[in-house]
Amino acid sequence: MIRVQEAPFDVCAELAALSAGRTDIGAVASFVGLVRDRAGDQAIRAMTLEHYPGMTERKLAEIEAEACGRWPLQASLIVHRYGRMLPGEPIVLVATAAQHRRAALEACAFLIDWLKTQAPFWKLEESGATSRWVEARDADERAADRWRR
Amino acid sequence: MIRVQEAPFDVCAELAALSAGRTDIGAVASFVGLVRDRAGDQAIRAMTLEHYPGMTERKLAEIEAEACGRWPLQASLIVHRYGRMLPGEPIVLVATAAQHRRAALEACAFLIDWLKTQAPFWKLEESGATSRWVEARDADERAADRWRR
Amino acid sequence: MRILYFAWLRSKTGTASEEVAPPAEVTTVAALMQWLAARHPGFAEAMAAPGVIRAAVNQDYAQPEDPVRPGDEIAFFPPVTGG
Amino acid sequence: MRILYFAWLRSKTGTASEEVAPPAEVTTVAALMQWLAARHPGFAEAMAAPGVIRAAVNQDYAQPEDPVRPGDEIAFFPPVTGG
Repeated sequence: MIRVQEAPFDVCAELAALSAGRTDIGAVASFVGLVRDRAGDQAIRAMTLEHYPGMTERKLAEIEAEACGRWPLQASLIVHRYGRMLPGEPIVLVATAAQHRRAALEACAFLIDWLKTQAPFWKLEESGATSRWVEARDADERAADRWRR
Repeated sequence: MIRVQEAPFDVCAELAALSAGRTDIGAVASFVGLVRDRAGDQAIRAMTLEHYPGMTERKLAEIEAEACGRWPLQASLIVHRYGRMLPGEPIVLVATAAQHRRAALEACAFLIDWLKTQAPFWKLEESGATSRWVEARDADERAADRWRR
Repeated sequence: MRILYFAWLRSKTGTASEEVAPPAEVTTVAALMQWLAARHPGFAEAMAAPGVIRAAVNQDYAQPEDPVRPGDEIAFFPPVTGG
Repeated sequence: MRILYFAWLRSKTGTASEEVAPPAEVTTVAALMQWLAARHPGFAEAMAAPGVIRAAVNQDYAQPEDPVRPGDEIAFFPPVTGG
């Protein structure tokens, strides 16, 4: 399942729903990305995520389908926020459930690595009185390269 | 932090506590291992985890310290249960927090892979009227080998 | 053709979206970018740094040689930074 | 010396723990295992399959050649299956 929303989400509730009432799941892996109060030597006051409505949902659905094709997942979830967020708030949650841990762990890492370079989001950081668009990191490209076929 | 306990634990509460009140964390990765209702073609009624009190705590603390030495973690947690559990109940939770996702994801996978071959726990599966000690899996040894230095 | 601009590219063009009708010989993403550069000096400036502008045609990533047609939704944006 | 047995090895020996005082020449894990095998036919049986019994001396994993001393806590168990 994928969801793109402006409202904050509750990591607890999302994870609980993933495996609620099921006894066939052996492993749940999850990743949460949060707004940090610093970027390098800059104090960050807030972060605004812009996205491309329509294409975002499409890409996230593709990314999730790709993970389900590569690993035997019993459930998966991507929740990504857009809009303005404060330090400490979750931006994105990805979670995977499988019978065994390898599939859950690898698919979880894949989802967030792939999403980082494929989903059309752009971060604007507010630092003091100025705002700055975050630059893409080479490290993100390299992380995604690990999963290319 | 590590904890070994017989009582069930609340994944939500544990994860929330890991990053509560902090705004310096950028990434939280977690893994939960649960009791499955099947093993191969056997229906599983319950699972009992035996452990070696004293050595268990010692090994988990060593494993956590090893992860903190390898990755720049801001927080980490291992909670492992012993005693009798039913399908659907969590057995183990590992969670890691870091500024960036690579450290959190890798350390989380390391913790569970390493724990599987290093922490003195033994699983007894109840299936129908019989109980059976679970055999160690080669796949677990291979997963741990990835992290050997 | 509907053109969308995202993130700092939007400030370069001064608009988030526009309806355009380029001449018939504009049949690829690359040709469209050249044509848009003539309309928006800021877009031309951004194009000067190679590989900085990414494109999507009808919400799928597109390469310079990919075709564009009347009625398409074409988006331009910097490398993505979500997650 | 305090000896502990875990998981199915406990059913083989019929006890979870015992205090033993082996002769002075029993100075290694391997020698102790041989000595215990003579006391517990089930332990001897488990030893027949190589690599099945793991040992810990004072709560640290130990190899057959590692020393054992009076007062040590020595545990024997099958490969671990937690997590």
